[in-house]
Amino acid sequence: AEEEDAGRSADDPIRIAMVGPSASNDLAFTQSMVDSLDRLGEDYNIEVDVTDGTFVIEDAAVAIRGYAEDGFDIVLAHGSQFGGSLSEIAPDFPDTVFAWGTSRDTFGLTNVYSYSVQSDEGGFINGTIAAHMTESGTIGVVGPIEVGDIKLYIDGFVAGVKSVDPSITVNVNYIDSFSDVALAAEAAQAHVEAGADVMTGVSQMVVGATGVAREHGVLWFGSQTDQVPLGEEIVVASQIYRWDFQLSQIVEDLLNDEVSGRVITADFSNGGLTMAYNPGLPLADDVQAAADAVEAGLKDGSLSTGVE
Amino acid sequence: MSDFLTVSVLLATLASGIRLATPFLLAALGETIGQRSGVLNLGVEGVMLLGAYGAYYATLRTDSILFGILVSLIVGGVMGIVYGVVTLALKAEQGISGIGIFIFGLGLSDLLFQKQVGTPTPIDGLGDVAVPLLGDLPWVGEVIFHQNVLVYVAFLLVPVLWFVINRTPFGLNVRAVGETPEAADSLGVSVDRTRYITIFVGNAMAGLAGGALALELGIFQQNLTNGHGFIAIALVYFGAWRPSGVMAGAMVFGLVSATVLQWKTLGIVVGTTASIVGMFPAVLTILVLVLVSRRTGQPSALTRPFERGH
Amino acid sequence: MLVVLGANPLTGYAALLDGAFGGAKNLANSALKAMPLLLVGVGITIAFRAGVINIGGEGQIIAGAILSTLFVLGFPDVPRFVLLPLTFLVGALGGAIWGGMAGVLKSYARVNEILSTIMLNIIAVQILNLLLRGPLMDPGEIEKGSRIPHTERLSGNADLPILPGGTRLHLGVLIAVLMAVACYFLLFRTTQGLRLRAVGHNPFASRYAGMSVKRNVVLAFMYSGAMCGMAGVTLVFGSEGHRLATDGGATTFTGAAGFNGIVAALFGGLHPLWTIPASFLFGALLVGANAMQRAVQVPAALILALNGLVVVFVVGSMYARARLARAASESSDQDGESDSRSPVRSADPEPRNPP
Amino acid sequence: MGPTTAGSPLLELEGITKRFPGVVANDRVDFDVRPGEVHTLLGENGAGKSTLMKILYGLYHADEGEIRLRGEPVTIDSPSDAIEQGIGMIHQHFMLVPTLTVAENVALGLPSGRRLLQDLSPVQQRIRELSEIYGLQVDPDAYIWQLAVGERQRVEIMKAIYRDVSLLILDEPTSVLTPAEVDDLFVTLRQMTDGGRGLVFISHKLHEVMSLSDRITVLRGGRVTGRTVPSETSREQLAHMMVGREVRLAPNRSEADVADARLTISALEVLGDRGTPAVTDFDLEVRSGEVVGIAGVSGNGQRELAEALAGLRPAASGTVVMNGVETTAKTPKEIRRLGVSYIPEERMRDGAIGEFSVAENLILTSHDLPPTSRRGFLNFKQIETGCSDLVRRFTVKTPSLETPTANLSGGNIQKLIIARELSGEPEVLIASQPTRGVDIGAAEYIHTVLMDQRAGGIAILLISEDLDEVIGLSDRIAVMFEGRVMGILDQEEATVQRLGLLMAGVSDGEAEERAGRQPAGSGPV
Ligand SMILES: Nc1ncnc2c1ncn2[C@@H]1O[C@H](COP(=O)(O)OP(=O)(O)OP(=O)(O)O)[C@@H](O)[C@H]1O
Ligand SMILES: Nc1ncnc2c1ncn2[C@@H]1O[C@H](COP(=O)(O)OP(=O)(O)OP(=O)(O)O)[C@@H](O)[C@H]1O
Ligand SMILES: [Mg+2]
Ligand SMILES: [Mg+2]
Repeated sequence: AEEEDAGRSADDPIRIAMVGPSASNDLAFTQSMVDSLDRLGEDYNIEVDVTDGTFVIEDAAVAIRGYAEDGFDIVLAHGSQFGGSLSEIAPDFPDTVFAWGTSRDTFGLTNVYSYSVQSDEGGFINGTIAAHMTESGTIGVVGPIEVGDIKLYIDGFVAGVKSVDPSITVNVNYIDSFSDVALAAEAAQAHVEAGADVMTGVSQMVVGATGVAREHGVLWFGSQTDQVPLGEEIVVASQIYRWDFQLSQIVEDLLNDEVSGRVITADFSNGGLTMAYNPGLPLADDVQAAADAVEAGLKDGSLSTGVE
Repeated sequence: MSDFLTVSVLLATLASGIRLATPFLLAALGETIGQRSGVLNLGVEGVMLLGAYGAYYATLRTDSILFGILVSLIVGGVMGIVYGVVTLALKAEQGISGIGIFIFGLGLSDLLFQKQVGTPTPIDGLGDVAVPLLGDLPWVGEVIFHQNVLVYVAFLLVPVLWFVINRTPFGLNVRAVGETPEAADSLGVSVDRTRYITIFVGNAMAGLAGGALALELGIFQQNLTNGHGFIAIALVYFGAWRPSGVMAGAMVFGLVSATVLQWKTLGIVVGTTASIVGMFPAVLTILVLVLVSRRTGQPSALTRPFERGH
Repeated sequence: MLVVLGANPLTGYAALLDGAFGGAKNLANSALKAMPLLLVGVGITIAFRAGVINIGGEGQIIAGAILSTLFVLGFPDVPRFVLLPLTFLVGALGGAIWGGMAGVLKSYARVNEILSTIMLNIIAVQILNLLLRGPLMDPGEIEKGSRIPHTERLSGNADLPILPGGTRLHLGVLIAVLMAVACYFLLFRTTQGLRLRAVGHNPFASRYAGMSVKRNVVLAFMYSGAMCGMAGVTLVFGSEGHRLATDGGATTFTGAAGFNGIVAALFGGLHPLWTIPASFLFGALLVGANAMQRAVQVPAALILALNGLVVVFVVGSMYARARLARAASESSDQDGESDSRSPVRSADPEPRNPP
Repeated sequence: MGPTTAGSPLLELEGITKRFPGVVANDRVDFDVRPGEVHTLLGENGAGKSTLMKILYGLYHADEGEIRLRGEPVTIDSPSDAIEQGIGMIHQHFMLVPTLTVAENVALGLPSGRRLLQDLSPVQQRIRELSEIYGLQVDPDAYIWQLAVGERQRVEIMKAIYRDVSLLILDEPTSVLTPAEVDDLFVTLRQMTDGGRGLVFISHKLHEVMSLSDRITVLRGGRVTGRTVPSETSREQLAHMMVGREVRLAPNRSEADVADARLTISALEVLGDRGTPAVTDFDLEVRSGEVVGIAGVSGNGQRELAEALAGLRPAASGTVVMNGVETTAKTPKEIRRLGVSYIPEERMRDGAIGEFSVAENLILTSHDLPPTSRRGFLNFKQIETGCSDLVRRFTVKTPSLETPTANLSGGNIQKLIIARELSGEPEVLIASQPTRGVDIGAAEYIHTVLMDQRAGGIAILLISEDLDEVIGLSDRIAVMFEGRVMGILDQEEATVQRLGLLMAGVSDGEAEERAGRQPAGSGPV
């Protein structure tokens, strides 16, 4: 059936299209996928087309359908909010491979992959380190909206902190926006005033919070991409989403003509998630050791974050 | 958490409120002077965004905050000239062209940011400065009189603007032009020149308001202002076109936002209640507009283009 | 502008034209994009003609979408030919209520409608987010724990039927055009329309003639809101996802149609019929811009910036046009009593050439 | 009144031409003013008087012609140029900022003594001095909105005197004044000419023109059609010069054929915009076939009275019965349905919609009644025939029924409104200032129509500041002062003098006491 597959020969590049909700360089969710596609290109002969900034779901849907009609091999609907549209579009294009996330739902379709991340694991590691580094005993979390991988990360983070010292206060503040930088800054300010000397946060709005953190010398933990650019002097560690882990599996399926929709979850044990430490802010040896121990435990299954 | 009523939390909220009120105040004062001369500028939000981007980008490239502030003023002023030409020379409907300026500012600031900067790169924002003497007060001084310099500028502009409007010949012209432009014109006061100046100054202040926001946050991003500009316009109505009233309104909004954030941080409001709290400023604005609808002080010529001989 | 941004303008414009007009598929996409703009634009036109400025399209779209969604969630099994018209009615009602609030505030509490509609937009967005994160959230999402803020897939009986022709065009497009024609009749052929226009041009004379200005202002907002509410219906029931969704931010699902509709209305010279081609052109511009974005990697924000310029330019040029028109027409004794009205409001009711 | 001053003219306008789209407002007009004289410009509506003066004041640009001041050619591009040249202008409408004080209004546009600081005390001082010298009572600290119309007019004069103008233009300054105030104004104006200033005076009131002018120039259709001096002409002759034909200054009145009461106002109280009573304790009855005039200086509650009768303004207390129905709680529409019609005072504001076509304005009050409307839709065929008929019957001069009403002349707009208001065959007509600002020819026609309606049995309440009109048309005249009826006179006993005193708030009794002490020469001709 390889020959029938839209006439693509082995030499032709695999055409991958991606639709992302925010800017390709947002230092967060969308950028993590763009970076991953770059890494994927090192191993496979691919051609990539990106439509970013489609925060309006219907615009994304039109782009998704457009890519499918244009004959792309793989269409990535990078955003859990796109699932509703994808479930309606995918059945119309049985020969196109769709992937979306973060999610664990393929709508029972064989041409739909969904990808998710066990982001509570990185949260747990970050939380463990944070618990060791706080002196005030108060930690602040600036979250956007309480959904999906974000909620997982923050819950994991809180669990990580509590695993070290249950008496540490973790103030969690969901500001209800992925993008409101000003609100994020003010939330961070409130955390600082509540005594926080360590903070974390997710999504593109955190740039507001990291500004406040820098001003007050508050340490920062990131997720999704390496957030060192937001403050070399405060960013301690970041959990990194390596979507190329999931992407490469989908590409392999395609190349081997074994496409069958399934859920692919990235975690530390399969290498879909990794930690990045700021070389400019090396951890104390004992703290690094504790972090490494947690990572190892998560990898070999001897440790669980306890987050649902 | 039970400690949300402690003195330190209240003071922190107050300080936060003052800080949050600053961009509102700067923009609303700028809008006030424009409206006193009879020009409604609904594009404040767009001008704020351009000012914010200008300040951010200039500071990013030169590392000079002062230069950033200057750029935000200039960017605002240039938009003022544009708006002046559109509404004064072309006599465009002010309500709609203001919305056009808003959309333009929203798009252009985002476009420039994506093209020129891309990845959000933080800059060193405005540091806090203690007011001599007052800053040394125990408790209060620590919290309230340690603010960035634009906060002081904004609050100082309140009496300055009052003085200019009520005690200078230029202010007399502004009041006359906003009320009865024909009368001012018949006495040789140039209606257009007066309005060009107020629009220029008003927009420069809107630009500065955006700059204050960007420099306080040390960052720029798409739609940074997120509705500040529109609330600033409502504040002019709230304040009955008087600087002191506008200041009171800005403080109310600053404090409400600060309190909401404080409550969220302390976990007093969670989840979906947050949406209810999120609509609070808008509901408050409408209530305020209902209460001040006596319109005392609204310049009679507001939104009315002036054409000699008509 | 493209050159400044370092992109090849020819490639860019070629992509834009092709993306907007190249082939049935792209034309259909343009028409689909134009559909809510047309409905909103017609709504805005009614308000303008009645002398009020409705910036509240966004909120009214959302109100219409919410109410119609609630309705379909409540009565999913009603047969399609009954459910569809009722859904539109309910959506129109939702928009009318939301718009009517601005009208009531203006008429009975003298609240500036520009400000109240902007605030009502914010409130509508928050209510939408509240509902989608709370009671209206897809039970499936809650079960899976992913908690995406959207409803379940709405009843297939309320799907807007796809028109024959092999494109994505659906009934909503036809309804939008129909509404534009209906509003033309409303404004220029009915007694109610005469009252709306009378109040818009001269509330004093209208009062003297026995019309209730307050009532007509409220009505204008309700008609205007009803159109926007119907735009909300088309956006929900004609969407790919067939559900009500939000991104959690201020843009929700509307794609700023509430604002872009104003541009379309101005583009159409505030005449319901001219708003039809104007919205189509504008929809095509938006669709083509997405294609251009892909072809030469220019941020979509460019379109927003251009939109702003278009608004400013169109409004600005109205004065010039009004002047030309005045110069052309035989003008005699104005008795020094004609006051200077804003050019937009004194736009003449006859069709004019689209720019 | 001295003879015309010899010597070189202060001002010379030569060959001034000004075209507006479709009209030549001024056609090669020559005009001059000598120091110390009052030169009157006379002409029907739209003759180009205001235009000529606006050119002189820099508000318009002349297309052709030359302006010379004291023999020197000058260009005047803006009011500031005019002010610099020592020209002042009192406009047809007040040019005052209501929210500012008198002193601020006077100081507006003048350089401040303390440069960047506004110092009003020298201004206030000087205003007091000038008040003294010219007998102009104004309080420098009062806000304009607090002032009555007469006082506002004094502020306008004060602005000119303060700037020490050598040439003052007065465009219909008397239209809002009581006869007594007019007398006072003329005293002040004479004082100004005695100081060597030149005055241009514009008025539609021929007796004023006769009493104040040194010279008179008549404009018609933008052209100078006559020059004369008061001693060599009469009011009738002036009217003829203005209109170009014989004009009947007094309308023909038949014997009144009065029947039952159609409009009864009892103990009516109405609040003004500021919440203070504008109409108090007002009683009046108008019967079928009768015209009752309400004389008074504007601002004495006439507007509020008319609005209350129309249902546009709530009555604070009292009753109004129209056609047997109590109407104080009724809406404007309900009142109209009782057979009541209005000719509103401000024609472009309240009477017609400028942007609407002639036809649309003609159906404005009946658009939702059959046969104009059919089940909510407009019946265009019926509208076409009905409106053509009205336009013909009331001789409304319009290019077509589709013409925007704003393009019509003032007199024709007024005819249009009257056509509409009478088309419903009302039983009560409330006419406010039906001929204000309307030229003599159109006014004559309107008067005839009103008299016809009276003969047809309508009850007419005529509110007018034009005493000649009130006396000429009314069967009975009520004088309104500060919201009350100062007195009601029968037509035969009404004279300008008696009415004028009542209008000034002097009751008949007081008036007789004063009769002997009237200042000489102040009585209208
Ligand atoms: N010496 C003076 N010089 C100039 N203007 C004066 C002077 N004295 C009074 N005024 C006028 O009086 C008014 C000042 O009133 P007031 O001090 O109540 O200000 P305001 O307009 O109420 O402003 P706000 O209440 O916002 O402070 C102004 O109109 C001002 O121009
Ligand atoms: N701005 C304008 N645009 C077009 N036409 C104008 C304008 N101003 C005046 N006109 C026309 O010029 C002519 C002269 O008008 P003007 O106002 O000078 O008359 P007037 O003699 O002052 O009349 P009135 O007695 O009513 O004051 C009229 O036909 C008028 O319609
Ligand atoms: Mg005060
Ligand atoms: Mg005139």
